[in-house]
Amino acid sequence: MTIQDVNASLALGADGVRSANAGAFGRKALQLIGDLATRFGVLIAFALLWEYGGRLGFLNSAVIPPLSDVIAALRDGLVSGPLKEDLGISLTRAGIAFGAATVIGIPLGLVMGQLPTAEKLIDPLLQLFRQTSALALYPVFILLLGLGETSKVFVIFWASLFPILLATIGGVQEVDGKLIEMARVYGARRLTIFRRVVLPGAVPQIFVGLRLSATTALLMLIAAEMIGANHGVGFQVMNAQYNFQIPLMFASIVLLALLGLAANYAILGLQRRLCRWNSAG
Amino acid sequence: MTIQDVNASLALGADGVRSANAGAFGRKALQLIGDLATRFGVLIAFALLWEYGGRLGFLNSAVIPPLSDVIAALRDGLVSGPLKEDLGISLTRAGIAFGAATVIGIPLGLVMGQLPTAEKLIDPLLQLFRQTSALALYPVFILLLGLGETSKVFVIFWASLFPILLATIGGVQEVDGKLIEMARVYGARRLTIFRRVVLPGAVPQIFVGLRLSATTALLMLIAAEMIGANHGVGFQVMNAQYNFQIPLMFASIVLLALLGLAANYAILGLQRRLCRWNSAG
Amino acid sequence: MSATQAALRGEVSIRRLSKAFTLNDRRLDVLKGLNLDIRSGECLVIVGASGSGKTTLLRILAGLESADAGEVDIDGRPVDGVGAERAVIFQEPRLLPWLTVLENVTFGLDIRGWPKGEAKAEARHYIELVGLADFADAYPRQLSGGMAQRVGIARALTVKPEILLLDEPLGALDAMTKIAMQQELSRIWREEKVTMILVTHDLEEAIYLADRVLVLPSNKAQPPRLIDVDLPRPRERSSADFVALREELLAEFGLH
Amino acid sequence: MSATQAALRGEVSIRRLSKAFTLNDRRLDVLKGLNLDIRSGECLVIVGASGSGKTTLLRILAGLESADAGEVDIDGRPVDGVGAERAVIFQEPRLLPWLTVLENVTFGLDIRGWPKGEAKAEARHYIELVGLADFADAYPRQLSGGMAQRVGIARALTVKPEILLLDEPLGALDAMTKIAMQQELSRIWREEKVTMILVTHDLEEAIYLADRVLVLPSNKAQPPRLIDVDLPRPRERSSADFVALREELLAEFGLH
Amino acid sequence: AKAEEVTIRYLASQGGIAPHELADYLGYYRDAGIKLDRIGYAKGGPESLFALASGSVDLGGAATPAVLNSIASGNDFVAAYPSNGVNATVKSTFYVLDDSPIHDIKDLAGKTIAINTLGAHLDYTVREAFHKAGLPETSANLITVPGPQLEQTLRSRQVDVAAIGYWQQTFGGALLKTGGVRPIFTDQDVLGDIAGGFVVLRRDFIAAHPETAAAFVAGAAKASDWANAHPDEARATLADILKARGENPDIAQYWQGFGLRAGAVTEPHDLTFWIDTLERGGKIPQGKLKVADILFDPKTKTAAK
Ligand SMILES: Nc1ncnc2c1ncn2[C@@H]1O[C@H](COP(=O)(O)OP(=O)(O)OP(=O)(O)O)[C@@H](O)[C@H]1O
Ligand SMILES: Nc1ncnc2c1ncn2[C@@H]1O[C@H](COP(=O)(O)OP(=O)(O)OP(=O)(O)O)[C@@H](O)[C@H]1O
Ligand SMILES: [Mg+2]
Ligand SMILES: [Mg+2]
Repeated sequence: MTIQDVNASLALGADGVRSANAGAFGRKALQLIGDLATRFGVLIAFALLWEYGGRLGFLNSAVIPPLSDVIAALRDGLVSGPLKEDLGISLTRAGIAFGAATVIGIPLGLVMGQLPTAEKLIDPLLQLFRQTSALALYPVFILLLGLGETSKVFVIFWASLFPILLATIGGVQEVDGKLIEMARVYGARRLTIFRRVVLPGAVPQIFVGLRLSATTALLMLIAAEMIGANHGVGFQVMNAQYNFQIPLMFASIVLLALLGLAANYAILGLQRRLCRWNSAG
Repeated sequence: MTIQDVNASLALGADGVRSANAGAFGRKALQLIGDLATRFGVLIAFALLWEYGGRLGFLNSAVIPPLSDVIAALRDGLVSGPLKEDLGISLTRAGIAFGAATVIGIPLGLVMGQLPTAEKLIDPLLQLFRQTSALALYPVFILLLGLGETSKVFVIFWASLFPILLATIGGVQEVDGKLIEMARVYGARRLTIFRRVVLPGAVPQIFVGLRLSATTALLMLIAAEMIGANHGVGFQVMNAQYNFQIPLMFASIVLLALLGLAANYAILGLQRRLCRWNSAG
Repeated sequence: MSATQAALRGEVSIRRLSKAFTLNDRRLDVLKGLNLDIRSGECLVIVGASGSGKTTLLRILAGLESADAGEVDIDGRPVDGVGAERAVIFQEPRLLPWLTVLENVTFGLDIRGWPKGEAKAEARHYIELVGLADFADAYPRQLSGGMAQRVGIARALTVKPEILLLDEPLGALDAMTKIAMQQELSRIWREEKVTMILVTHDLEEAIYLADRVLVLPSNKAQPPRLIDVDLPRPRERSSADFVALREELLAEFGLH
Repeated sequence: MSATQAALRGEVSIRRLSKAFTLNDRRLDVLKGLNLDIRSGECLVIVGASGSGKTTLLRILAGLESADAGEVDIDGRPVDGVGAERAVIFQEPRLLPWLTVLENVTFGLDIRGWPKGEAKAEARHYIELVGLADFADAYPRQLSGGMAQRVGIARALTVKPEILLLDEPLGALDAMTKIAMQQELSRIWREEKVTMILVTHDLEEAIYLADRVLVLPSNKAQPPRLIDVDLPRPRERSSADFVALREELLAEFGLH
Repeated sequence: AKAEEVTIRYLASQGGIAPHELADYLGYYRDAGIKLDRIGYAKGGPESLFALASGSVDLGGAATPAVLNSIASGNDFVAAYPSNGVNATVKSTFYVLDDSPIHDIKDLAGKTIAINTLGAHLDYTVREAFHKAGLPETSANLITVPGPQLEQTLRSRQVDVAAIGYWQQTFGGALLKTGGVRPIFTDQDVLGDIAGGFVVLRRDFIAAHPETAAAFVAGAAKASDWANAHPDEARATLADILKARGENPDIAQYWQGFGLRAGAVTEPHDLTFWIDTLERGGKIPQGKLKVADILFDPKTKTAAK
């Protein structure tokens, strides 16, 4: 038996070193360009199709005006038209509703995901309500909440609650039971387990719920602002439609979509920040 | 040092045995009753509130007729009235749309969750579309798809696609990377990894998406059947409202809610069957 | 022999303990009428073949699993669920992936309401003791298997329980680190007068640490066996008595 | 020494292999200019302190991790990702929780396109070999730690790779089961002429199985060491040569 | 010669009919070879305009400003005949609760008025009313409330005034039946007799079937005249039609008529009022729309252009 120094036992050739870092910078730049191209390529293609679809005869531009007209209407609407004011009003409504859905949905979901009794108690009613369109229940909402901001915010809240709630319950039930056991043997009470194990463990799913919910909140603006409103981006969509002001209608739709996109990426960004442990170093 | 037989080393008293099984049957029966009470108690309380709310003056029964009237309208509608036919038509529409959303959403979500390039390519467009209300896009749908079944089914499909898609992507990204690594070293190709590791691992989240999506499909019936329709439960909701048939309107709403509830529990049941490994023996 | 004096901390009394699992309609007896008294401050080591029920027994003692029949009393009170006087080191590290090593180790102290600063100082002490001072800010996924296991040990030690339940705590460690950790465990056990119940597959480790060794049989028709280890401490692994006892234990396992 | 002849199966050549991790802006050298040739059909055992880079080296050989610099060639071709000629037994069992033991063990064969019936028969053979015949229909969460580990071993053995990479495969097993499994591994290695690269903390296991032992240092300024084990096979654990070599290895670790 | 057979697909609206539907029911189109095919319902006129643009239907109908906007945005539509309007019997009424402090237009300043669409008929009725009373046009707070909820919101005092459009007579009838409300003013007080909405055809459809188009308009005009002359029979007929469609026939009792002049003729004012209003508001370019270009002339069986 012999003990030997591994490296010394070999005749080394310098050529054996793989040049892993050569050209790294150039490659990175190329990669970035490719990245942007894939990320926005389809989007740009879509925009071009829209813009030129009418001119090339694919689309009826009396009903779907070219993108440039829509952008012009959007700019006008935001600079001097109704959309400037509408934007603030709608964001407030959607924001309050989404905030309430978050503040109620996450804790409720955590409780329902953890306590079978609570779930059994609330679930049937919740499931029943979840199945009920806010659109259909307008008369009821107006009766109970009036025509003012409350009913609009509530309609939005109602629809955006369920994605958060269901995702949170799902996330909680997916949390590794072994970690909960660990916390229990260290004497953690229910609330501490929630806060320190269940909540962080369910975070990725909760964020899926938040993203669905934020979208829902913005989409529900249209339904919520169909009644008793005279302002709001959602109101503009329907009102412009009724009056056949098509560029303004599309401008409002695009504005809502952009808001949704912004919310989506903002929430994704927040998630990345919160879940740094998942990707750090 | 001595080796001893543990049990023999102790003087045993028969009273040491804890009677863990005593009264097990009685306890089980009680438990079942309690279970049903918690599960349906809140629901029954809600029904009573509805029924007697009008008579006791809480509710305006011109706007919200008592539950018994609604149930009567529902029975009439289903036995001899329009709802019998409507039910079949609406179920077909929602079913096709939900089926398509499932068939497209799950594979697309699996791909997007796994392949960063695919996600980068499709995500921005999808996110943009997701933010766009089917309600607002009706003109576009009518223009591109006509007034027939296609546009109705497409509106429902559109709205129910995203919950499945997002939940699947979320579920896929949550799948334990260690298991995927394991499959890779066994030579599994992408498709096999999808099928055998990613898909089963994402199943719980996919089911959350399916449940959200089934609800959405039924809720979207109202919006989809608002325009250019002659039949359907969603059509009845709005039609009855315009025709002062308030009990019929609520009957249609209740019918939709019950359908949603049924879909929800059917999907939950399917999930339990599929995920038996999680709770077996 | 069973104690009701409250003065005794960390005394465990097990009476006719039975536990079976159902596995595809097959009944699987894991523990069958086990009787055992563990003295306050004793070090009991449990050995036995894979699947012989060591983890199950530990989980019942921890209050994580309920027995089918029989009683477990701790300091005269029947065990009902988990308790702050017990701490467990699981067979897997069970670290919270979103916390750093330092945060994971303070976890138990946080729950006991220690002030942040003191908890950190205490945690750092034990992190150093398990040789991970350089990795206090690392996340679990950045650790090797043995490092993660040591974090789990540090976490359990911080809370200074009356009874420490350890399930193969040193299984993933190299010989040298393992010996160092055995010495540490022995020292802590002696100084803190904690009752230690430890599962291991390493018979040397068993003899090094144990007052008594409980051998769980695979075949439940056989009774469990208890082996007294009355060697003087500190124990010398190469001493004749040590080696002889090791041979005896191996024989108990059907080896040699 | 590097081979380009296709005839050689399972030959590994490692040249100037380096790997570092970044940990909170700190650079952590794990492998530094490692050179090593592993012969076809050799059994190389890797030992080293916790955190010394054993798992990292194994992962690079498996193609799961890419090196920062240097080359790994297998049978003359540079390693680029995973390959069907290699199988890995991970430090954790990594069983699919939704499959039974039998289904988990057939996993590798399913992927290789074996007909269902044959795959099952083959899997049952290995399940029996690791002593789990009674548990073929159990789900992973119904297994003990050591049982799960044995399922992972059975799964890797079914696919009969050219190179078998094992990361502490017997760490969670009791002494008797462990010895039985070592004998099985040794027999399979001999009969199938597989190249075996095994990480272990058990020096006795290292000497029992190894042609050569690679000792990875914790301090990366020191070079890794290779120790030839030229004892005749089958090896006798109590033979004088065996015990002497064990002492030598312990000394290498700074013990005794 | 036997007239060519033409099927005209259209969308109905719930609880009401247009003159051509009545004409069809009365059999006025049988000899003209016109078959009406109701392929569904539209909730609101613009949807039928979208359907018309997409070719899913052959006629649409909407309030005048929506029709003008649709033509201005490039749809090659032609206003065929006015489908409804305001006159001495048919008109939009602004109601308040009996105990309301509001008694005339001047009292409306600062109050909340529920109407069904902003930027359309009722909106401009209110502006015009304020203008005539010497108040700023935007003195009141207008909010949108769909027809079915108008009564509910008024009675629960969530709005001060509910405007029941002349096309929403069922809601007005139901409101009056319950009672406890009184009218403040009507659009007829403010605007006089005026057409409110038009039936619209595609120009290429008219070019392909000029005879059919003329017969279609003539039949609708005849039906309108018949309804003006026989309001009770007309209500009974409406009930029959609604029943046949599976709707609630009871609401026919609230119906008052189409509100059209004799022969359903269009006065230039019907369109110019709106062209001027929209041009003033910058919604359509100055001079882009001329009445002659967009209105079907039954004599020449075309619209100019
Ligand atoms: N993803 C990672 N990020 C940062 N550091 C890492 C990562 N993976 C491993 N390391 C570090 O690399 C070093 C070697 O880890 P490795 O898992 O190879 O050790 P090991 O020799 O297998 O140890 P053990 O015997 O404890 O399993 C450790 O210090 C570990 O902290
Ligand atoms: N949840 C469960 N359902 C069914 N059987 C179980 C369950 N948990 C454990 N078992 C069975 O109980 C037996 C004892 O398991 P246990 O984990 O106590 O073994 P162990 O002695 O700790 O083994 P190891 O040394 O391998 O960790 C095993 O046969 C196992 O299959
Ligand atoms: Mg165990
Ligand atoms: Mg390792």
